[in-house]
Amino acid sequence: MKLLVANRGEIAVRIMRGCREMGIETIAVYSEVDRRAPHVLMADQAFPIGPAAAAESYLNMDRILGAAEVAGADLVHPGYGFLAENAEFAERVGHEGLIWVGPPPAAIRLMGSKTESRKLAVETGVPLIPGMVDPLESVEQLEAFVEEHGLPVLLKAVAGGGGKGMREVNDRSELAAAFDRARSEGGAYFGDDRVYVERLVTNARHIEVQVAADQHGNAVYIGERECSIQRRHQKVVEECPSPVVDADLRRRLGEAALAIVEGSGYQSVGTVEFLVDPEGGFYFLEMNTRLQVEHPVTEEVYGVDLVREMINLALGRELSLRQEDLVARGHAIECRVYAEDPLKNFAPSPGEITLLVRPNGPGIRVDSGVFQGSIVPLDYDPMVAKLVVTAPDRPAAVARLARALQEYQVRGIATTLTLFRALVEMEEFEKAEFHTGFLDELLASQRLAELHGVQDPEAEAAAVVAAACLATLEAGALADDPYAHAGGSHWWQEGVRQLHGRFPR
Amino acid sequence: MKLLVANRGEIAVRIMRGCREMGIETIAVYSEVDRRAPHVLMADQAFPIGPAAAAESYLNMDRILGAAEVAGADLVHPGYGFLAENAEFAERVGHEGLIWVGPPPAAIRLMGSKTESRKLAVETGVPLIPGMVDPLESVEQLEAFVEEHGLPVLLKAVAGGGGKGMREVNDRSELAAAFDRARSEGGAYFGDDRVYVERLVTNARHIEVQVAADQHGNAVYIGERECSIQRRHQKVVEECPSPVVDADLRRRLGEAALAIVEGSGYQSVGTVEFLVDPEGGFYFLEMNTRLQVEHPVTEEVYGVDLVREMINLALGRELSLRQEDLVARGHAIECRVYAEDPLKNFAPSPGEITLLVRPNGPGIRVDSGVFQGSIVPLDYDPMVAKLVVTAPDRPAAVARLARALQEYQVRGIATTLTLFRALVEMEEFEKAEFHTGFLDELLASQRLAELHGVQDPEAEAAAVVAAACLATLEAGALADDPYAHAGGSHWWQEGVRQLHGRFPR
Amino acid sequence: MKWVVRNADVAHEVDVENVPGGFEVMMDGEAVRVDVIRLDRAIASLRYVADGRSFSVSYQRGRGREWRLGVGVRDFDFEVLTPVEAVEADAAAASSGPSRLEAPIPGKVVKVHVAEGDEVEAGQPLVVLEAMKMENELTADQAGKVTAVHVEPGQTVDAGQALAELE
Amino acid sequence: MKWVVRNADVAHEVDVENVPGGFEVMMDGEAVRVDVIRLDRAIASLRYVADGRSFSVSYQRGRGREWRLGVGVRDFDFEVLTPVEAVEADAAAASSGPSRLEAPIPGKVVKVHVAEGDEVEAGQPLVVLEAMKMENELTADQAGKVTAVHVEPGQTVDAGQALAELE
Repeated sequence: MKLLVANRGEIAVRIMRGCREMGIETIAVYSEVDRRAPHVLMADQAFPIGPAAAAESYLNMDRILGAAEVAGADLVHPGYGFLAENAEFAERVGHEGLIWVGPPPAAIRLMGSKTESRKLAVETGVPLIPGMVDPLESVEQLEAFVEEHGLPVLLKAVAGGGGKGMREVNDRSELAAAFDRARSEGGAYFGDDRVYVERLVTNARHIEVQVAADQHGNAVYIGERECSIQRRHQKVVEECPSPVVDADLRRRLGEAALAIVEGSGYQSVGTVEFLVDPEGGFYFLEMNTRLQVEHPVTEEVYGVDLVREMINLALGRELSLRQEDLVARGHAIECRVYAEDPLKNFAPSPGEITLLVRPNGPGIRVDSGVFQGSIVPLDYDPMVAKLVVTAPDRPAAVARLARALQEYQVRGIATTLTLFRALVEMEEFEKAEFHTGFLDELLASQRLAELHGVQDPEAEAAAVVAAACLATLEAGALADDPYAHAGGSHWWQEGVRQLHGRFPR
Repeated sequence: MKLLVANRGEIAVRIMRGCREMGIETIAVYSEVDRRAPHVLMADQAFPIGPAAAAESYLNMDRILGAAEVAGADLVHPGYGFLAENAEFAERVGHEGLIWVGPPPAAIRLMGSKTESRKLAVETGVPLIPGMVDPLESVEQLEAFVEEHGLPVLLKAVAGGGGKGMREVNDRSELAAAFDRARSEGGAYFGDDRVYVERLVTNARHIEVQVAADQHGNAVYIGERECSIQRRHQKVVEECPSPVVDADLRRRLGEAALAIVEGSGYQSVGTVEFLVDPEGGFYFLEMNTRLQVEHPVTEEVYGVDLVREMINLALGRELSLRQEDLVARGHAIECRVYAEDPLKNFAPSPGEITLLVRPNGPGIRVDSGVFQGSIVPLDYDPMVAKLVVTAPDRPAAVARLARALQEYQVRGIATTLTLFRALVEMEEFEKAEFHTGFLDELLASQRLAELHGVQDPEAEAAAVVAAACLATLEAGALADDPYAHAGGSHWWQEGVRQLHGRFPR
Repeated sequence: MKWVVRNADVAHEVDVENVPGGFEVMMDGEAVRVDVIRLDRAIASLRYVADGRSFSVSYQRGRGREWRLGVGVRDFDFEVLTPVEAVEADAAAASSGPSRLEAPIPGKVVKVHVAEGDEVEAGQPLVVLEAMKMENELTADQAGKVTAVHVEPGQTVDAGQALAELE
Repeated sequence: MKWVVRNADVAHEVDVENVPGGFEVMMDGEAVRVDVIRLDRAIASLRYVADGRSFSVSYQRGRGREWRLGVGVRDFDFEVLTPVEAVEADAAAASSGPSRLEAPIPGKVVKVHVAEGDEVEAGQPLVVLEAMKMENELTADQAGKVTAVHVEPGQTVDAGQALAELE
C-alpha cells in the first residue's frame, strides 16, 4: 500500500513516520526549494511538482494527482493547510480512485463555510457567539452590526482559518480599513474575499475538542486542548488538558462536539473549536476538518496515535478507541517554533539554519520539518518545528518546558523560542491565567520586554567574556580554521538593530 | 540547592535534566578525556578530577569529595556503575555532611554481597536458585558442587554486577579456566576476586521489579521490566511491561520485592531482579541498590519520573506514589546503543562520532551521552545512548522501534544498532519468545547472519550506485570541497575485514 | 588583545591574553581565568577556572563585527570592536544622514501608502510587505517628509533594499 | 568514470557520467538516471529519476578505497576501485605472506597464551586484550607456527599494532 503526502514540513514527516510504522510506503511531492527537505528524504518515492510558489506546487491539484498516478498511490493525505480543507481536491482524489485520508467532501464543504457551519450549530442546539450568519455586503452593513451589538468585533474571511484573514476592530474609525484588509487577505490567501462579522467575546479562552468518527456510526471525543495563547488569532502555545476544564465541562464540550460531528456526517479525526468565557459558558467557533497542528498534546496525554487512527478510519476500519477507555494522564504543552523574530515585531526570518540542537530526554518530543543546514524558504508558513513536553502534572510540565528551552538552540534564523523563554518565566503562565487576548496585550505592553530584559549580570558577563575570547581566537585563526566564521548569517540580514531584551512596544 | 553528579555519560545528563526541572544547580566532575563531554557542558559548575583511568578519576573518592566541597554541593548522586553501589563512598558522603542520593550504606553493603543478600532472601521466604551461599575456596569445591547439582553452572564474582565477572560453564573441562577468568575479572574490576557458584536455570527470563521506598515506612513496586535479551549476561534490550507477566504474577513479584525492601531497610528507588522459569516459577537473583540503566521504560509506561522521585526521597520527602495509582499504559522498549561492532564479534569501537542523526517524533526518547563530534573514549563502559520507544501496545512499539532504527544514523564508530535492526525483524522478537540465553545462542548460530544478510537487492543496488556516484564526485572534488572526506574514520581502524551481513559464528 | 564589547545597553573594555589551558581576561579592570572550548563553529563551552562555573555558549557572527551570543536562555547582541574601530564607529554614527526605509526581509510589496512629498508621522504605515503568508506593515521610524519612494505594489524586494526615503 | 564496486559477496562494474541534474549510470550493462544530493559529508539523497524512488544514504570513506554505505537499515562495505586498481589489488592479494595478529582496537594486553615456536590451531586463543572494561580474546585465524610474539602482559597497544606472527 502506498500513501502520497500532499504537504511539506513537519506534518509531512509526521505522517510518513506513521506510515512507516504501519508498513505503508510513502510518496513525497516537493517544490523546487524543497529538493533537500526532510519529507523528501524520508519518502520511498519523491516527485518534483513545480516552483516554490504554493499556487504552482503544493496547491497544484493536477501536478499532485499526476504524481500520485505515476507513483501508483493508493491513498492521499493532505496534512493541514494547503489543500487539507479543499473539498474539490478531496472529490478529485476520490474520482481518481484514490482513498482520501480525511472526512467526506460534503462535510469539508459544510464545515468550511462559516455561515453553513453556524447554521448547523443552531440546528443542533450548540451555542453561538452573536454575529451575522451571512457575509457582509458593505461597510454600512458592518457599521449597522456594530451599532446593534457594540465593539469590539471580529472580522473573519468566510474561507479563512488558522488566524489568517481575521481582524479585530476596537474603534469605529478602523472599521473601513479593517474591512478592506480582511477582504484583501481573504482574496489573496483563500481565493474568496467574502467577510463576515461577529461580536468579540473578551477574556475568553480558546478550547477545542478532538473528535474521531468512523464509517460505521462510532464516534468519540478525545478530551480538549487549551489554545488561548495566540498572537493575532494564531495559536502559539497549546496544552492538554485545559487547566480550567473539569470533568463536567469536558463531558458537555465533548457532547456538543459529537453533536456537530453527527450533524455534519463527519468521518475521520477532526477538531471542534469553542470559545469559553470566564463564567464557563461556551460558544461554537468552527470545526477544523483535518489533522490539527496541535494533535501531539492529545496523543501524549491520552496515549493514542491520531495519525494511525486517521489512516485506519480512511481505510474503512472501525474506530479502535472507546469513550470509556479514554482517560487523561499527565499534562502536555506544545510550543510552535516559528521562523519569526520576537525581538523585531515577529518579522519573518527565513534563511539557513546554521545550528540546530534539539532538546531530548524524558518527556520531550520534537516534530520538526528542518535539520541543521536546512534553508527555511520564504514561500510557506514560518512554522519550522513543534516542541512538545509531557510530565506527570502541569507544574512539572512547565518546569520541563523551561528545561527543554535551555537545551533547544537554533542559530541562523530567529525563532519564537525567544518568546517562549520569556513566557515560561511568567506568573500568568505558571498559573495558567490567560485568555485569547493575553499574548497580544502582553506584546503591546512593556512587561514581556522587562521580563526578558531581566538583568542577568552573570550571563551577560559570561557572554562578554566569551565574545572577547572567541573574537581573539578568530583574529588568530588561519584561513582554513574549520571553526572560522562561515559567513552569510541571516539574522543579520533581518537588520539587527534591536537591543538585548527589547520587545516591540 | 546544589547536586554533584559523580558520574559521566547519559546517566549524568539524565540526572542533570532532572535537577534543572527541580530548580537544583548541578555540579559535574570529569576526567581529562571528558573535557568536552555533554555532562560537563550541561552542568552549572564543572571540575576536572584526574586522568582518563577510572581509578584515578570517577572512582577517586577524595577528588570527587574535594570538588563537592569547593563547589559547595548539598547532594551527591552516583548514577549507576563507578561508585553507585560503594557503601564506603556513601558513608563518606554522609560524613562530609552531604546528602547521599541513594539507599542507606548498610542496605548497599547488605544487598551488594551475593551471600548476604541470598541469606536475606531465605529469611524473608523469597525463593532462590540452588547455589552455594559462601564463596568458592577451590576448584575442587566447584567440581563437588557440579557433581551434586549438575551442569550448566554460573560463576559469579561476589562483588560483580552488570554481567561483569560472570561466567557460564557447560562442560566440566572448562571449570578450572572459567574459575580463573572469573576471579581475575572480579579482582580487576571490583577489587574482590571471590567467586561463588550457582545452578544455571535454562530458558529462564530475567524479570526485575522497580521499587521505591521513603524514610517514613512507605514503599511501592512500580511494575516489572523484562530484560531477557542479554549478551554474556549484559542486558541489551529491556521492555515494560513483560509480555509474560500477568496481573497475578506481577502482584506476587511485587510483594516478594517489597519483602526484600523491608528486610534490608531499603530507602530510595531500587530494583529487585528475578529469574522466571518457563513454568512461571521465580527465583531471587539480586537487588540493584541504584538507579537502573533501564529505568526509562518504567517511566514511560507508568508515567512517573524516577530521578525526581529519587532526589525527593533522598531529601526525606514522602513517596509521591501510591500503589493503587500505579497503572501501566502502553508498552515501552529500550535498546542500549553500545560502541561495539556486532559484525566483528562485538569488538569495542571507540573513536569520533562523525555523524549522529537521532530519531524523533511520537513515542521516541533518546537518553544520550554523546553528540556529533564526540570522541568515545576507550576507558569506560561502551554504552553511548539508550533508544526508548513507547506506543499504545507491544506490536505498535515494535513497529515504532523499527521506524526509529531507520532514522537513527551513527557513523565514525560501529554500534549495536546493527544488531537491533536484525533483531527487530525476527519472529521470536515480534512474539517475545526469548530467554536469557536467546541472544547468545542466536549469535552462536548463523541465523542472525542470514537474517541480516537477507538479500535486499534494491538497497544493495542503490548502495552500489551511490558509492560510484559519490566516488566520482570526490574524484572531481577540489581540495577545499567542504564535503570531501575528512579522513581518520575509526571503523576502519578496527580493521574492517568483515563481509556484508556476516555475523560472528 | 584589547576589545570593546558593546551594545546599546552595555559597553565593556576587555583585554584577552592566551595562556596555557585557557585565557587570562581583564574585564573592566577585573581579572579572571577562563577556559574556552569550541565544540563546533556555533557552540563553545566557557569555564571559570577559579570556581568551576560552566556556561554553554552558542555564538554566531553577523556582518562585520556583530556577534549574537546565547547563554542559557538569554541572547545577547554585541559589537566586538578593537579600540580604534570603536572610535571610528562613533564618529560615523555622529554623521548619520536622513532616514531610509529598508525591507527588513525579502518579500512582495502589497501596498504603498505614501507618495513622494507626503508628510508622515512616526509610526505611520508606509509600505505593506508580504512574506511567509503574512502582511507586514512597515512604518515610519520618525516624523518627516517622504523624499522618494523606490517601489510599487506587486514588486518583489530583497532584504535591505531601499523602499523609501524620509527627511 | 568507470568503477569496480565490490566486496566479498558482490562485484559490480559501474560507469558514471555527470549529466545536467544528476548522473547517467551504467551498472552491469543497465542504464539508470539518478540524482545524488550530498547534504553533508556523511548523508546523501539518491533518487531514481524514472520512477522517483528515493533513498537516504549515509556514507563514510575508510582507508584507501574502502567505503561503508548505509541504505535504510542495511550497511554495506565496499571497495570502490578504478579498473586498474582492481587488477593490482587482485595481484597483491594472490601473493599474500604469512599471517599476522594485529590489535583490532587500542587496549591493554592482559594475557599472552603462546610463545615463539608454539604450534597453534585455528581459533586457538593467542592474546587477551582488555578494552572498555571487557576482556577480548584474540584467536589464531589459521593453524600454524608462532614465529614471533611482540607483546607482553601489561603492555598497552594501539589499533593495528602487530601482536604476533604466524606461519
